[in-house]
Amino acid sequence: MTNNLYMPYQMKVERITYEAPGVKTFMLRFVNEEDQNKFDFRAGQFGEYSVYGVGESTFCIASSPTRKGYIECTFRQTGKVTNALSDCEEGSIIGFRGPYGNTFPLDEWKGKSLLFIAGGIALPPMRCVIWNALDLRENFKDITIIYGARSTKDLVYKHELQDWGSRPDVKLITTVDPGGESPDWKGEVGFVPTIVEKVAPSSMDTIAIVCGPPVMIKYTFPVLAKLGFSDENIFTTLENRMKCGFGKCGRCNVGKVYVCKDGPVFTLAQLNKLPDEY
Amino acid sequence: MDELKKRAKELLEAGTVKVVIGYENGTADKTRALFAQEAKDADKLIFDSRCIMNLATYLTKAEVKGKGRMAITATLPVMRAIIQLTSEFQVNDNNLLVLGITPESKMIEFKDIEEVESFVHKYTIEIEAKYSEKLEKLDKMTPSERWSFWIEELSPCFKCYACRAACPMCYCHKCAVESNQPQWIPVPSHDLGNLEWHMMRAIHLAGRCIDCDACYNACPLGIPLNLLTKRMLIDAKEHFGGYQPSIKADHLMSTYKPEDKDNFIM
Amino acid sequence: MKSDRRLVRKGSLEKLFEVLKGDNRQVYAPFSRNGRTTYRKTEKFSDIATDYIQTTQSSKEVSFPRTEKILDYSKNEDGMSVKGIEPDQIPQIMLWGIRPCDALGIGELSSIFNWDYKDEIYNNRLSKVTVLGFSCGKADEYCFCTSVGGNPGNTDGSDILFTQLGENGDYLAEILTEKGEKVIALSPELFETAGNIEKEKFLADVPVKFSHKEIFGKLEKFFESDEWVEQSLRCIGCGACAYVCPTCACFDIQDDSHGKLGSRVRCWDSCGFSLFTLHTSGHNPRNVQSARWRQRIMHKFSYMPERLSVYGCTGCGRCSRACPADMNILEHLISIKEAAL
Amino acid sequence: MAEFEPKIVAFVCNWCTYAGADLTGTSRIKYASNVRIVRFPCTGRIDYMLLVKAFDEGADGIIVSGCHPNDCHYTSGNFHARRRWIMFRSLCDFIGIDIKRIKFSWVSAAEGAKWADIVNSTVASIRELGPYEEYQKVAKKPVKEVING
Repeated sequence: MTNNLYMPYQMKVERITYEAPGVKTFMLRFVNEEDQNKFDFRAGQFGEYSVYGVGESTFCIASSPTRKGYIECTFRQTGKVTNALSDCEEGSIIGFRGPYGNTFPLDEWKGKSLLFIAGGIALPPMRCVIWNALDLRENFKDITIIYGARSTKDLVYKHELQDWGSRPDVKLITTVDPGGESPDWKGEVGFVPTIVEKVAPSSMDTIAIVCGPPVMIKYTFPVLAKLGFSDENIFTTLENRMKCGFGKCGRCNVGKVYVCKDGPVFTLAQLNKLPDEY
Repeated sequence: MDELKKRAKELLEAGTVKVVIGYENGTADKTRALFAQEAKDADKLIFDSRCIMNLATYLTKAEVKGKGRMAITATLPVMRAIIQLTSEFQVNDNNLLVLGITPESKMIEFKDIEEVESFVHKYTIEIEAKYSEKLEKLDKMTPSERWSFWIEELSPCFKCYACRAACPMCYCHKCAVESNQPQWIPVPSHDLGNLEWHMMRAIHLAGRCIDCDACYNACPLGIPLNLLTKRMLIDAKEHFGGYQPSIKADHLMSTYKPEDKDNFIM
Repeated sequence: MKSDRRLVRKGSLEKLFEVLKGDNRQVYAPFSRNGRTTYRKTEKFSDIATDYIQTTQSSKEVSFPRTEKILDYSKNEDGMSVKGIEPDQIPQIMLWGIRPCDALGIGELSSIFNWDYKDEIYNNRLSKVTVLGFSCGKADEYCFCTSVGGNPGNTDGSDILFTQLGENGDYLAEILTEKGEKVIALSPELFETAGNIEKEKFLADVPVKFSHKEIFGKLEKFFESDEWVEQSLRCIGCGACAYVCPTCACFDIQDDSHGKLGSRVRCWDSCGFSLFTLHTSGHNPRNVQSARWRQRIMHKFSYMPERLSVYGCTGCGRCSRACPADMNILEHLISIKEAAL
Repeated sequence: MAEFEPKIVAFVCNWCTYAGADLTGTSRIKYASNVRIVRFPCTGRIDYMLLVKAFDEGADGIIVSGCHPNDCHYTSGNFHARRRWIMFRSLCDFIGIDIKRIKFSWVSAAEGAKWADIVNSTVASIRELGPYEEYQKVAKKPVKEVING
């Protein structure tokens, strides 16, 4: 069929990076060059990754759209499909369909400062935007990244954190939950909302992008409000359960919204209008 | 059933229970579950021969349990289910008052679960004649004929799981059919998926099914899936000397006798 | 297109059925078994069930099967070969004997599959279906098509609509589309010219129970109501309502594997199941039955009208008839209409 | 056409039958190579669904084997298993699964010769029954095109 929405691109797992216990990053290349040439995406979008015979699983595209020719995804081994993905080796063929969903409006953010706040395994959706912004560094003023995880070993993208930390044009603050620090840990110790409060980034002309577990998000929003961020300037991505990715299967429906179509990127102002079903 | 209404009203007024689970008139000529939470609701309570849904299925439902202490209108199958659920630690009998309905349609209020049990034990579970006939007919078929019969009968099944939802014994929060590591049973509804689902359900009910036909009554497509559980019931009787739900006795399938049948083992 | 009206003799129906069967076409018609009526491929006219107000199961399976292959894969030495299903694998279907509410449901279902991305698998199947509707001469207490934009003689969605002119009477055939005309062309002699027939007096009387404003307007402000909890206490959380519904479209995607071969399939799912929205993390956005029941009603009567400009309900009453716990959707809608805010 | 070679899956317990099968080998007793052995800690661990899955995946016959009564490493695992087999056999028979294709046996660690006999006799009887096409027809035709019912 010419237009089978469910037909994945065949992707070759080119490189596997071990990020943290149970967390891996796959660098995927299109098996067919044609597919690669017509493929295009924007920061914030996601896809359905599949292992044939096992099933499909939804996660964001973790690489930046400015880096052409490949995509990356980072996942934690938790369910049936992520377990099977985890068993894949370099050279394995997996399926990918996408990109789906809306995007972070980077064009509208031109000339502003960006504040990224992420927790745990939620850095991947943000990594895409971070690299996208860094590759277009001249478009933005200050870039601040606050990233926390349960413990030092749970921090993902360790090399990139080093890279960002050493860049003069990025302010990186990493933190781990109390008790999660190693003896040589040089970053902060404390929960993300507390650290945000401590760092107190300016809300002046700044967009905050928040991604993390529900409880982190819940306690971070009020801190941002206190710092003077308006609901329209706070962005997050929702991670509802999805199957199709294009607004049919009904799973990610929250109120009038399909997270897969109208999201996954929402401003806090938009979230406030949704029923609490995400 | 004025007696039932009166008692339910008293219980609710006195605050002895927070909810009385019973039957009310439903749509068309159907009856359905009523959750009386105020004395005035008790007027809607009814009982007659149309009241066949097994209300015990609600005893494990979080939203109902959460209301507080419950009273339940219990026919014999409901009482059996309560005994079985109690023995499986799914029902807290301190939290439950049983308003029994005898086969003669008389109400008896039971003091405690032991009383319910001794009442239940006055009656053995008998397979109705119309079902024994069907079972006999199937027994006379060759295995291949039975295979075709079941593949055909199960083919309309679209896996809505109404059988499971209506069954008081199916209370697992996550059913084996939903566990996917490993994927025991194919999720889609097709011949294999349907067959394995119904086999699995039947075997998980072996020695637990109290023969209330709730699964069959619930099936929107009228699949005679209670024949499977009835077969299990008959076999339990034949091989292990019968089955009667009991609070204290060992569960049929989690115990054994050294002298269990051995003649099929090489 | 202005409908062409013809008369079909009662005795000619069987002849028409025989004509339809031929030539790479399958006829799907109501079939009774175990006291329930479902649609299935029918070879004999005498197998068609006639004694039903509404079939137990809807006919949505002609375009949205319960289990449907979306691709085949095979692992081999060179890697992986993956093939989608081809349109020519889809048969031509003559859908015989559906009620106007079901025919109306086709449009509602289609709007879900086409509101944004166009689902070609669905559209391909539907393009091969010819809908032969039969008006309702009888209705029961579950029917409420007139409250959601339908009526017992509604022509929307049918290619030909037959209306029986009284019990044992002949049929008025309204030819509504090109597909319908193609059916006539198969056997024009069966379609006689019709005089001035007033079909309305042969139709069932289905009183209007609520208006759009009374439900849609109300639901907008009704999300937090306690009514949902009360209504859903009885619900046992099965998927019977969704699976018999002509417009419920929720689905799951699963892989069916046998060694190195397998298929990816799309199969029905229901928002009423407790695991439907469960995240792998264990978080469940709709973790109680009342939230799931609310989703069902809100989706059909609030979200769909707003997003897709159609209801997700045709008033066929099947969900209520099929419900093992007697959750009656009409009754619940009326109590929503009457509830204080 | 090549002669039909039955595919047999054997579910055996670790302590008796697996050791017995080992003994068959070390005793250099030859037996049919049609069997694929799956080792379990105990027959009590062998879920019904595993047997059904074996048929799904193309087995023509199944052997389930463990310690003799009273010999169970865990005291009573085999007694529990036996009770379940009784019910499972009966259900299979009722559904129309050919129970001649499922063999149950007790084989101790010392019964290397018995294991060879059991495999050989099972292979012979399954060979006679032929491939389990009836089951395969259902298992391999998973997706019904369009509607059924």
